[in-house]
Amino acid sequence: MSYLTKSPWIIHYDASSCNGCDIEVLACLTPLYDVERFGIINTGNPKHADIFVVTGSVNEQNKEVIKNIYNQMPKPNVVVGVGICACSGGVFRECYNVSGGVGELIPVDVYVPGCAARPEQIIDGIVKALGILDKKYKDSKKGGDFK
Amino acid sequence: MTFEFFTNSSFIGAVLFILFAPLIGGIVMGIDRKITARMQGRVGPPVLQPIYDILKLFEKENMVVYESQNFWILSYLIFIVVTGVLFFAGSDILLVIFALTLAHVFLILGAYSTGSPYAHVGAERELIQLMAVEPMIIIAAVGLYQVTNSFDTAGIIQSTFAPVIVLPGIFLGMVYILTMKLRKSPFDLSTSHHAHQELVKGLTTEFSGSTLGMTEIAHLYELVFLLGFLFLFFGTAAPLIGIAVILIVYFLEVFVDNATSRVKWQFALKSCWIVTAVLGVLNLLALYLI
Amino acid sequence: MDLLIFLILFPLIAAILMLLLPNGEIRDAIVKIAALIIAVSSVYLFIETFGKGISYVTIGSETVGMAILLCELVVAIFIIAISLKFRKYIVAALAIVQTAILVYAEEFASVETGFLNELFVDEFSVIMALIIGIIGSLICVYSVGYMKGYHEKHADVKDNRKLFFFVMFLFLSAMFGVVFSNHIVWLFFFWEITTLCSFLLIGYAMDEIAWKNAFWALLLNTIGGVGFSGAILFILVYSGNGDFIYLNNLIAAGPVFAMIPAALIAFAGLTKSAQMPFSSWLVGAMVAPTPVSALLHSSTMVKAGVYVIVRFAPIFELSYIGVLISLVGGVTFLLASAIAIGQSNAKKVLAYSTIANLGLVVACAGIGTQEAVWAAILLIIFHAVAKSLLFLAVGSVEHQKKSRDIEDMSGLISTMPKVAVMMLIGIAGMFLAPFGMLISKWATIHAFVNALPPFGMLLIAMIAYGSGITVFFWAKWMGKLIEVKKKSSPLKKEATSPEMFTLYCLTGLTVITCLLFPLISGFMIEPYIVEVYNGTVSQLLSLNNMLIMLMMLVLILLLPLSLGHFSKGRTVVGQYMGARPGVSGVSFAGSMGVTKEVELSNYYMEEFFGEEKLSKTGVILTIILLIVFAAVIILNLPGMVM
Amino acid sequence: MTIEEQKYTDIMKEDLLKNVKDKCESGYRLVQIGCGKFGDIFEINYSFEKEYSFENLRIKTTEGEKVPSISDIYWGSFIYENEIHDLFGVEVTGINLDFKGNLIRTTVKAPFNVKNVTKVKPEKKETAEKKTEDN
Amino acid sequence: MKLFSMTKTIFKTLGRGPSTIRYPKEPAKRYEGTRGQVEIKIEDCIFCGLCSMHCPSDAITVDKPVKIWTIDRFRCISCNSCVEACPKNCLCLNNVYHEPVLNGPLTESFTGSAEPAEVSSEN
Amino acid sequence: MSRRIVVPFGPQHPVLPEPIHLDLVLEDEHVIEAIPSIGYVHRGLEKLVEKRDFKDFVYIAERICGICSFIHSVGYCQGIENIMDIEVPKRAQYLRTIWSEYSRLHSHLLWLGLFADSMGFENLFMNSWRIREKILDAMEETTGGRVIQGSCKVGGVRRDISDSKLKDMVKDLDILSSDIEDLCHVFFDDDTVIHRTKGVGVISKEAAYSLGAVGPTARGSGVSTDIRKTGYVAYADLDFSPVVETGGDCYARCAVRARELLQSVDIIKQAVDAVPSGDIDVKVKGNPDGEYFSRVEQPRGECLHYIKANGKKNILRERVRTPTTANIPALVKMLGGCEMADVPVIVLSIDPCIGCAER
Repeated sequence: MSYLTKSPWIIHYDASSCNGCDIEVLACLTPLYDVERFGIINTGNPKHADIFVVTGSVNEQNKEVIKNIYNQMPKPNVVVGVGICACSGGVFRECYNVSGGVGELIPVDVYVPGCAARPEQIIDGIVKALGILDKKYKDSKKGGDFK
Repeated sequence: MTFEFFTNSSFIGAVLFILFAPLIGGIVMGIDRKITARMQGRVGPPVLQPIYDILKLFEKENMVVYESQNFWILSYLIFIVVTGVLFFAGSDILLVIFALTLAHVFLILGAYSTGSPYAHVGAERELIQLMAVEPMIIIAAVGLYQVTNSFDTAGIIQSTFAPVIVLPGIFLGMVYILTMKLRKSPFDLSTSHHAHQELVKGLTTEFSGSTLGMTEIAHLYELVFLLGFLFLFFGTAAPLIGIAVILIVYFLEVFVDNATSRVKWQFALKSCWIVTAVLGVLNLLALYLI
Repeated sequence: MDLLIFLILFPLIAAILMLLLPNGEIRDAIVKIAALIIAVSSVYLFIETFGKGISYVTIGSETVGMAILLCELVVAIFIIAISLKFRKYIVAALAIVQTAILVYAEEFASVETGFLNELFVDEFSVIMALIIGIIGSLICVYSVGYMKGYHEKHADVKDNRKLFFFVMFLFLSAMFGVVFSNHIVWLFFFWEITTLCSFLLIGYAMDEIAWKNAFWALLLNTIGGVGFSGAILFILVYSGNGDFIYLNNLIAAGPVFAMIPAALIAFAGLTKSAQMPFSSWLVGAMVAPTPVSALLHSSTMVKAGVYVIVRFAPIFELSYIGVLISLVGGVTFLLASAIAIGQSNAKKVLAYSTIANLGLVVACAGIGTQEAVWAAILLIIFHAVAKSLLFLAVGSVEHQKKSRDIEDMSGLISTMPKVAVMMLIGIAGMFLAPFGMLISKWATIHAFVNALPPFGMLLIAMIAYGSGITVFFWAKWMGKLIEVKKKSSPLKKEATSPEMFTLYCLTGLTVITCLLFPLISGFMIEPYIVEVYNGTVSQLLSLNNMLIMLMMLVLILLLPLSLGHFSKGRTVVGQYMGARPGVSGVSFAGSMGVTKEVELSNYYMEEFFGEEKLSKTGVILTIILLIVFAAVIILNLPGMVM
Repeated sequence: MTIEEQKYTDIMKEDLLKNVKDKCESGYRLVQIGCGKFGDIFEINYSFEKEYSFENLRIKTTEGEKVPSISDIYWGSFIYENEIHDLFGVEVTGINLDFKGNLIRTTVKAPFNVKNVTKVKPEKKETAEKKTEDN
Repeated sequence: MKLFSMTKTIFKTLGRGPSTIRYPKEPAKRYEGTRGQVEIKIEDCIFCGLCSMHCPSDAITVDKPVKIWTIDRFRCISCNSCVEACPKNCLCLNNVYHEPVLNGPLTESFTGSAEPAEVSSEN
Repeated sequence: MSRRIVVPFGPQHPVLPEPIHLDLVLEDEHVIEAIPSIGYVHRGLEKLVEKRDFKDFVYIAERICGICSFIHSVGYCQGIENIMDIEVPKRAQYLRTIWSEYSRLHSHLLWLGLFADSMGFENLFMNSWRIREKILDAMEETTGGRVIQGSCKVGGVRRDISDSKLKDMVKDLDILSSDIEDLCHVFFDDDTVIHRTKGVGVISKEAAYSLGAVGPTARGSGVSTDIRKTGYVAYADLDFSPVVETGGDCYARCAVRARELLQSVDIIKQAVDAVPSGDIDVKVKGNPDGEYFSRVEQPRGECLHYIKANGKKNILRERVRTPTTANIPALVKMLGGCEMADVPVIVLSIDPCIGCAER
């Protein structure tokens, strides 16, 4: 196990969700769920983060923002899409300003469905992401490069 | 009490510091985080979490804005270690302080060199903090000299009675400063342990991977150094009381961290200087009356 | 010791030559040669006198004495005339008073003064001579390149380079005179010449603001001059002993007699070294071309002021007058540093930091203990080297960037890497650990701790706060230099070759003086102190600490090697911009659809460190101190006058 | 349970500023400005409230016509006026803080002015394509 | 004390101990009425398509001729609309949420026949 | 030479739970200019009325925002009901009231937490959210959803709460209110909190009124406006008066919300006492025809749903004017001349809900 799995720092961005999933992501940090048990810190700074938690769907305006955040995250990193909006655009999928789930823009490693996704679900999602993080790290060790 | 840099005892002190300070600092920080979590009604991370964090950072890709930023941070780390080494080897305390300032200037320059707005504001704030704490530390050093007649830490620590008895004001002032040095609320202006800060991560915004890891290690070294500095006020005359008081002080710092919001820089600067003047300078002047 | 006379006369000859030569390469070459000769001869002086202690030179000619007195009068008349012409009646009045006192003292002194040992040289003089000879002449070389560009850029300023170089060399001559004079009237003569030179150089641009500042400088310096002539009056008229007109005798006489003249001369020193409340002239003098600032107002001329105070330092040891002088210095140090925070004009920052550092020297000199004098001399050396480097570097940057504002130096490391690195070294020299100034500060703290209680602690408090403040304004400047928003290719030619040559030399000197400082301390300062304090000198800086500082310095010099390691294998990604879309470099998509660019400026915190408020406080505080100072002198007077 | 009374006053566009000024002077606060497109007509409601009495001024305008801004009277109206401009393409003249179409940036320009811009259900084909991509 | 008015709360919290649910070790907190996922008793389904019509996010597709009822879990907002619309009461909302998955889309199809519900998850 | 620092603040920024961006122009740390801009989360869901029939649109309406979710659905349903002249059963009205107040509790606690966090008071954040979880538990137990309740529908509510459960809820609230009081005490009295909030982002009563500020933002400036006073749902039967503070600064706005917590608890108690028995919904027949401005008081202030329909299944136009939109002009005014450190505090002090504002 790499140490990445022991101290995954997350960055959270609200793409264009209804806030429901956002506050649930935040709720994960608070006493009842306390993800710091797993060493998770919400850094809020892409350059420190290992896990990118996106809520909400992608539209023309935040496309660049999401890409910027993703590009500024040092490898290895994983992306967790939280909520059905991040998965597929959800209930707003047909709105004129929504272009769909996050997966269309950046590679998403874990999808957490739900509207709104519950904190336990999000924890599950992040735990799942840790495995991928570990794998990515090991691959990069083998490959000698972060891919 | 003259101090020889190349004696056995000072050499041992230095080596012990280099080897064990990160570990001790990490555990202290881990306990700190655990207590903080408990105060917030949470379980909190494992005690070794700070060490995991650092080890993780070295597993990450190193992402920079300009390559030169790593140079400044490496210098920062090295000079924090030099500070500690000088301190634990029993060297002149003023030199220790200057080395500490130098190290911090390197950190600040590292932040400046990235040209990022957040790091820039963080650097400015860190400078303000540096300016706020510097007087107290120098006064503390002079106070210790007045009591023990030695500028060498080796001499100070062997004082026949605990300096804190006649330097209560300076000790309290140092405790006040410590909050700022440890970047704890209410003085976590330039960068903060937790994210929700107006400056994102302030000073360290543009550092990632091993660069950030180096600043974290430096932070651990500094923590141990600062606690050591507080110990000087007790010295070998009252070591157990010293350790007990330091533990209490540290708990208090954690408590204060939890019981206050972040203040603005104006207040931080003003309050530090006033505390320095009232507790530090008056204590120094009072030494003549005794 | 004809060398002393040579050092005084040679620059004078060079100066006159300058008046005759037209602008052009011949003159430039001669400037360089003259500068070289001055530098070499000052080094030669050092070698010659090395380890010899104090030695005297007798000219013994009454004519020379009379000539000097006459010249003195000519200078006074010139000052009076030009003041009247510009309707600066106060300056004229002061000059008249000063001359009158001097003439009265000379004519009506009840004692005979011989002409013997008019010049002398000891380690302290040699140190000063080295500073003047090397740094001063380097600045002259720099001026060759600088002034050419200056006139290309300031078409409105009349090209008066003939006069410029004349005054520059005249100035060097006068400075040598100041540091070699043993006869106080001579000292005063050279002293007045430096005043005059500074007046001419500050007014070089000959526009309104230049004249205004020049006269302001003249005014404050003549106030000091009055004090100085008062000292001469006291020695000659009241002492009843003509021997005391010689510096060595006066100092040897000890505080009982020398206190009052020493205090009066120190007062003059305070004006010349731009201590509060007189500091404003130095700030105003920054209108002059940069080499002038470097020569007169950082490395040498103001050093004349502190030179005399440090000379008299043993007199002040553990006396209240000394404490008062120290406090004036301490207050100046603290407040001038604080004011520097609020400045963005590089030369103003340098000016205030000069005032502050001189304040520290004055504070040390006022304390007057062995350690304090040791610290003071160290401060003089390190300050001179680093500060002139900074001034000249700013001058070169000013030529390229058309601005002397620190904000405009943003990212200088990318556009003018060489100058920027040298500037960084200069700044580091001013406040960072293993570099010179910090060693001096260390010594200063050690010295203050043992000063007259409880004032020592007050001074400690001032230096404690002051050093925090110094860190702030220097570090933010350094930050500005290395803060690269967007990489750009460096300029091909950062400055003219004489400028670069000077900068290289001074950078080298900054580093070398730090590396050699144990030697400087051991072979030049300590012997002087032994001599002055008649006895053994205590261990001032333990060998261990020296070693540690040297190791730190070496470490700093080695660390840049790591840059090689860091320059590869890193992923380069732009700055964090709140993840704004459209990020390229440092521009970002702003509100209302406008693309904006990140601007980064330093903090100036004017609500805390406003220039006006703080200088007012400083002036009031120091005037109160000076009133007390005057009161102490007057109270002492009855007992002294025999 | 109380049902709020609905008061509308239809006014001419030219009288808008005068009427709004009256409202302002008699101490009403601006609740909202809302637009709707019904047929070819844009209906703009200016809602005001004073002591829980809720009133509306309504103007009608058509494509291409300009509507004066009331931001000189109610400083805060810029947010609604910019929104109307961005979503309906109604040109509002003289806004104090004119975002120039950058308050709400949309993929489709003036989406509410366009018929049926909500995306149609994704075609089966498209889904199939996506599937192959994902695999 | 006005400066540390948080003191009481802090010590209360310290005394009470953490209120954290140690989730993966402890089971998640659920209520009976928690809206989880839609479940179908496919054998009762008459493929009328009402649920599909009332689904606000078009998560449900009903293919009457081949008797396939499909739900896209990435679209379902667990609103209960379909359950209410169902004339045969063959739909219900359980209180278990769906596991996070590694790839999408996540559709589940149920074929109506004599056999028990066949669940197939396809990517 | 200017001494300006230009900082791009947001859209991604740790203190901002939602994307809004500000271009901050600073001198030292004084804000010279701050232009807010939104537009990152615009979805255009108002347009979805063309796709969804008026009954299903309630699911969209409550997803305008995950925090104010329930009250949005109340506002929407109320609009439709009033157009169609549907008499909603009394019990349903009371349940709506209770859930509305629960939403307010949860929203205010959430906000108090975020507000504390914006000034670096982590412990207060954690404690606020710890209490909030209890509110959410009650919500989840009664409605089935933690944040998106989904229990309001055109014609009534979809779930009933048993009387015994109502009693339990009141009991829980009693325990909770002592915790809440402790919490409020910190917001009211703590020196460091006062240092960060008093005199920060001041907006006068007149300015707040003329800028059209709503909710706690207006009430913090002394404007006594509370749409609940119009007596929608069951508020007409309940006794309460708007919480008004006169400071006009962040402290006042914070105090309004803190005091509203206790007020909400009180309203819930009153409502539970008065809740009548009976049906919880009526059958809705036909389609709406007409228009209505439906106003409800959200935690953030007055929210307006304008509905226009022409007798078809799909309504013509649904316009939502959310409180955040109304408060943005006030925010622009507040930001001028503050300190950089105040920016997050001020931005949060209007309780921005960008998801709402942009729909």
